[in-house]
Amino acid sequence: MKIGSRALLLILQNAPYILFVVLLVVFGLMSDRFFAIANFRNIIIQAAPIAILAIGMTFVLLTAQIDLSVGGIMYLTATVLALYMTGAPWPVGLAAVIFMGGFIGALNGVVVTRLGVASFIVTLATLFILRGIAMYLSNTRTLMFGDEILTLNRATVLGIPSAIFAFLVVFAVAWVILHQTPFGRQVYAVGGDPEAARKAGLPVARIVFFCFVIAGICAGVGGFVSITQIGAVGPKYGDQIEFSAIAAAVLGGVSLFGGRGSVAGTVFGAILIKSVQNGLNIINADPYIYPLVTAAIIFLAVAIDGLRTRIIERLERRTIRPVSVE
Amino acid sequence: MALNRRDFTVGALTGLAALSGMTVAVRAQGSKTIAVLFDGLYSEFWVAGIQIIREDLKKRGFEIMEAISDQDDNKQFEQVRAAIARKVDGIIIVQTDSNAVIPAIRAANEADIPMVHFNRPPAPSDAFSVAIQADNQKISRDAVTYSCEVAKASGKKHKAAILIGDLGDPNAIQRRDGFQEAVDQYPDVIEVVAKIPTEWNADTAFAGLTNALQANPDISFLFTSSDFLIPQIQQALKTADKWHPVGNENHVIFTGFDGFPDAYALMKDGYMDACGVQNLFYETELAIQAILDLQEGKKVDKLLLDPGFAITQQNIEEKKEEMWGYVLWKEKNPG
Amino acid sequence: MTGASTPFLRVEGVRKSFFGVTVLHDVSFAVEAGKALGLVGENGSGKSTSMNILGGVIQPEAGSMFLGGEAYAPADPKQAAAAGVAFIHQELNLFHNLTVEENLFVDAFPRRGVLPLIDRRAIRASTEEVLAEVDLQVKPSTLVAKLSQGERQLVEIAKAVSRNARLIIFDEPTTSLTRPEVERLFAIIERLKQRGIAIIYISHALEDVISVCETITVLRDGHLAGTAPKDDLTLQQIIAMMVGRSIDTIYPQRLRSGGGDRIFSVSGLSQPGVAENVSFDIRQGEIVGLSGLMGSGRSELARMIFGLDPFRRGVITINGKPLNDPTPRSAMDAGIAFLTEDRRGEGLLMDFTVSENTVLASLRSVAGALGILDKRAISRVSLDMASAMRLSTDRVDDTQVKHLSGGNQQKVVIGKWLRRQPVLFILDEPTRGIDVGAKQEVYRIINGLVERGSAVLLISSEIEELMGLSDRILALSRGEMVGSFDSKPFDREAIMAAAAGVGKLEAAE
Amino acid sequence: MTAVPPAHIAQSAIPRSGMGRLLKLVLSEYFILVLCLLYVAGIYPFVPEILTWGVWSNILGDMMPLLVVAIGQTFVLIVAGIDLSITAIISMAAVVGASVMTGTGGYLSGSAAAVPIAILVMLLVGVGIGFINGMSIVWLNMPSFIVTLATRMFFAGAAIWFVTFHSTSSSIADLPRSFSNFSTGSFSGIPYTVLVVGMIAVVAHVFLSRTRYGRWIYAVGANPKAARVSGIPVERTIMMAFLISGACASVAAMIYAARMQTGSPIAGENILLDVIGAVVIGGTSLFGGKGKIIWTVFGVLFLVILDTSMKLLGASLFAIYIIKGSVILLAAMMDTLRNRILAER
Repeated sequence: MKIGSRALLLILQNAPYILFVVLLVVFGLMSDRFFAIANFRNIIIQAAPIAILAIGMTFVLLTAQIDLSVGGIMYLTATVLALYMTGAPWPVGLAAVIFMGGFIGALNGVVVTRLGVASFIVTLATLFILRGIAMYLSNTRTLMFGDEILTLNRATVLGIPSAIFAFLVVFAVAWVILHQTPFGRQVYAVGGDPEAARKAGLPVARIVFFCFVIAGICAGVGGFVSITQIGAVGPKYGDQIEFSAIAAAVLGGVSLFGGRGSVAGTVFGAILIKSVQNGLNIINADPYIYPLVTAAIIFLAVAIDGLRTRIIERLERRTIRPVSVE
Repeated sequence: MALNRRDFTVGALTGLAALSGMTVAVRAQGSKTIAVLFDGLYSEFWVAGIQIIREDLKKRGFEIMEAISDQDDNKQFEQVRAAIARKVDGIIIVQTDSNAVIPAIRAANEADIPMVHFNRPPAPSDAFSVAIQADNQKISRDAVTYSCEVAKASGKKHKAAILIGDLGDPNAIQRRDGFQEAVDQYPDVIEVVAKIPTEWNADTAFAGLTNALQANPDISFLFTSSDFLIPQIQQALKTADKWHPVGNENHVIFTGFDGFPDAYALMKDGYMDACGVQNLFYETELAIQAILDLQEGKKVDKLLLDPGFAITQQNIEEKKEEMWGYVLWKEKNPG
Repeated sequence: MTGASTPFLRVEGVRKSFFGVTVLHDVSFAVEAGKALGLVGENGSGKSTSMNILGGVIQPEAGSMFLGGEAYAPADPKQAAAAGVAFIHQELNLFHNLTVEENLFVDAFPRRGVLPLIDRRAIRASTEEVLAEVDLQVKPSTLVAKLSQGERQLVEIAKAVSRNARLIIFDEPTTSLTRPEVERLFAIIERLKQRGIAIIYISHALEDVISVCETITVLRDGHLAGTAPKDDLTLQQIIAMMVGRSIDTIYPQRLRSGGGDRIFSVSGLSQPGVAENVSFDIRQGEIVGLSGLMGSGRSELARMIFGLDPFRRGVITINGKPLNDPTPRSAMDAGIAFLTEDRRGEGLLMDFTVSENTVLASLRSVAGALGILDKRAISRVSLDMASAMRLSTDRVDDTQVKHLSGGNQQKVVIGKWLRRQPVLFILDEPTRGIDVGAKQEVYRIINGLVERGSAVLLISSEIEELMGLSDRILALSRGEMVGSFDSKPFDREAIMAAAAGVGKLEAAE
Repeated sequence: MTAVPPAHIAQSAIPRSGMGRLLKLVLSEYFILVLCLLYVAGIYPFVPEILTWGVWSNILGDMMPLLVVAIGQTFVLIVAGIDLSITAIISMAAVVGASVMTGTGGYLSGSAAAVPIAILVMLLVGVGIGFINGMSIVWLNMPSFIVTLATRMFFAGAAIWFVTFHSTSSSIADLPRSFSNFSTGSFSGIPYTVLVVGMIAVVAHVFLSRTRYGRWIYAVGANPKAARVSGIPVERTIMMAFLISGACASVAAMIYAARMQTGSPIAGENILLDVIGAVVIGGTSLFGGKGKIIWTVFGVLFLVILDTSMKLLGASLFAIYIIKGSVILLAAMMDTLRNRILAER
């Protein structure tokens, strides 16, 4: 019995990956175009903005907080870029977006950590404020970007498409921060057990604050990568994207209760979501079933995760005496 | 701690007062007011539309009460009731759903306030209002039919893709149906291989088109349900090395809809073959005239039709002056 | 090593009071480097206050402390840690989602030069070193979540060692360890002593204290009851010093004792890893004490009976009827009440009022048609409860229980269950963390309860309490019933030995 | 430091005896109600219509759908959950109900039983989705945020798809007159919707504050472990909250459908912020265990007054976004502060 549940656990632990493989096979069987290398490159390019956003979200989720304002940050920073920095070279634009995103993230962080207001409601409110400001600035128009931004999409770095390159850089930086710096490990500590973190003398508020800053920066950068692809920013830009980012993180094994998950998982989650969309496009599926399939897959993955934690809890229930193997 | 509390309370109250101040707009007394209720300003068409209406009404000495419903019919119903409570003298409305607007019309009828639908007609009912309509289905059918002829003339078979708008938006549905009617006439020439849902979302559109081009690299016929997706289409086609003007053998036969300035520029440069154009100037003028006539108690037809037209590579020179996008384009690119 | 004349830590005449009540009266003790001091005393005797003072959590009103010859007055826990004082608490302070090495350095990672990067090689090396010192053979990169309880404790000790702790205070370190783990721990402590580290060892398990420590200090009611080398003390003497008075005076006499019908029984209760073939029964009007170290499965047994934890096999019978697959509701309907050991976490809704808590387990009795609650009835029964329990407040409708003292909170929990007139009342550590006066009141209430015919299963870490109240005492060790003692006066040593898992055979006849 | 509140607020309502009483007011549960009055007084010079009967009957009418959803959400928040799927429940219930009773091709087109059965079906849709939510949370151990996010995506999409089988346009119209009467008709001067939602509010209030099931809900939200030990069926209680939320959302769907005389798959798509905002403004905690129906009523009232005044002013969409966001943020900050002060006392 015990061995059985261990095996089950192993399956459940890798369930998102199994799910991914199953999906690949299904789409592959339905269209031979799906398995082309170029298509996987497509998927990753398309997943890049959402993956970058979700990486930032991962930091916030790891500390058991949530950031619903990322779509607003993305919209506002891109709008400012389109309105006031059309002539600037792209590195300047990117720097501006990073700065603005970080600044807005810092505002979220201050309200959450200093005033102690629940991050859910803070970021829900700032989401609307930010979208409102962006609409005000743009007068709700769709703004176009010039060639400076548009050509970036087709540019490559070391033979890698720029979107993938940007995404790899963000991923690598986030991975190093989370796994190789004191701050990153403390993020896990704070999320895993805030009370113990406080007792250990960790600066809990400061750590949470910086996670919001990082989420803001990632939202800015994700938005930037996105505009190189779509070349315009309008009132629907980044709408509801916070939910996709959270879904990507959760699909990749990040817990909404903090302390568990990794950026690698998150990236996987983002790619999974985009693969579904890509696969449905490729097999020319009925447009109406897109949200249904996506929702079902998110639901399934999270249900499996719930089952998994339940089994882990059962296996790790404190034992007093040796368990005889039956 | 005590000081903090007090500071905070004072700060909060001050902030609240400041907020209530923000909503304040100066209101002149005595003039007539027209409510202009749009459901969103998601594309240049609507932005240009509301601006033309706004300026025209101001010129005529009206005051304007503007509201955007953000595609929420219930909210728009509430906005209509607020307008009625403010005793406006007329309502120009763009609803989201043709059925859901009927109670709003009834409410306006009861309050004896004339109501005009700009660009989207309501579903048939016993309530009275005047609708200005562009025939989306016909216009898109005409434009796509031209493109189909082009395709036929090429002597080759073409694989086609359509970018569909939000499935909850009747305009999107009508344009899709117009497209379908047109291509159905050319079963030997056109095979529709990709119906790409965009949810009126640029990002989704870009990804969808890229994926469709991946699945069917030989797509050579494209229709977009709105010109506002042009930047994304351009990006996707460029990436797939399919962005070439008419005459190039890799040219994708491209049909647009709306008649944006961008669309004119593309037609001028030969990237777009045809575009279904709504006559925005004509529609705004019809709308304002209808409101004025109704106020004076004149009889106005329930439906005022903007026939619209398809602008094509063939007729571009003779028709461009009627294309609102061209006029805006000309303002931006004088000379 | 330093000579006996210069102790490493010296505490002199420390006094502390809360809200005008002095909880520590001029307490003094000392530890030498490389030696261990056992600190024993009942709950509320002042052990934890002393430790909080040592750890800088609170500051004394009078007295002085010296560490390594210098004056020592930590203003906060950080200063205490910096001075080389480390605590190994019962509740370990580890992050389960981090690795062993990360836990050792979580608040002060060594960096690679000026870069904000963790010097993995450095922490790996020093972690391996300290792990070897505490004899823990796991990889430094192992997640703490994957370690056993005993291994986690060794990680905590390794952490203290890696911080160059000079004084390590162990607070009930063996409660959740298996016996081999305990032996291993003692070996480590021995090794720490050899390194010249001073140890303070706090435990209820007196045998452990005797085997680990050179000197033993006994506290009682905030006073120093005595200090002596362990060789000069017998177990009995220590206990006598701890209790300081005869049991009879604390534990009120009951008019009627035991001997009704057999009203409750458990037979063959088993759950892998938790309990093995546990059987016992309780009579009407009887108090059965359940003795065992913490981690022996006492609480788990109670939770299984009450339907909070699952069990694989076994039959529970109450009032002659079997209780199959119990849930808290079905157990309650059968007449079982359960006072949990975690009063704040499971016993009460801390933000809610006294009356809201009082009726929480018996809402049906104050509800009319459609489940509508009778507010006046709620106030009335809560007031009745308050006066029966001699609660400190009668403003039951608007006093939140979090504003009550521990003793009064416990009375609310008991009162809440008494409203159901339980057939069997399971009391898990009913007097933990409450003062002596409140304890006596709780004892009085328990006696009243059995006099009215209820049966009681009493779980307690305090053997004196068990002996003073119970008609019969059962000993549990590692999930097995290892002894039953039914003759008063009880043989304390035999009970303790049984509970400690030694002399199992002799005790279990 | 001297406190100088903005002039028009200071003069109109705050007693002169100073900070003590102000603090007491801030701490009282009627604070939001007072804020409503202050706001109306402040906005009056700019929109005098705000004090007309017509506007107030609009405010009352506009409150009803929002209020009924917010009541459901209050239950869910008190058990420390969250229900993001309410908007999808509204859409789904509206289109399914409409498909039953519509005059053009409805399942029961023309039948006398059409309306009652449609109402029943709408309730079933709400309760059914609520059941899926509750089941996933209780049995599958999933966090409510992600469960309801997934069901929201799913049923929002499903509602749009559903319409394509029943209508050539994007919504289902031609609902029976007897159904749309629900939004237009009234009983001795009180509109049916106000009557129904008012009754739901009273029942919900009594249920929460006066019945033992209400106590279950609070106890489970405050401390599920302690609730379980006290014999409260924790799983059933959580399930109950989500069922109630689903049922309330389907009542909102009825109001919307009757009001618009249309079953629209995008009905109520945008009200999530309003609903959660209103409940939180009222003072219900996102962390469970705390909340009242009356607070939610105040919160909804405040948001609708704010909304109405902005409509009357013709404020643009971005102004509405900014102001609403700011007000919700401020309210949440004030609530946090209020709790901190209360905890210190």
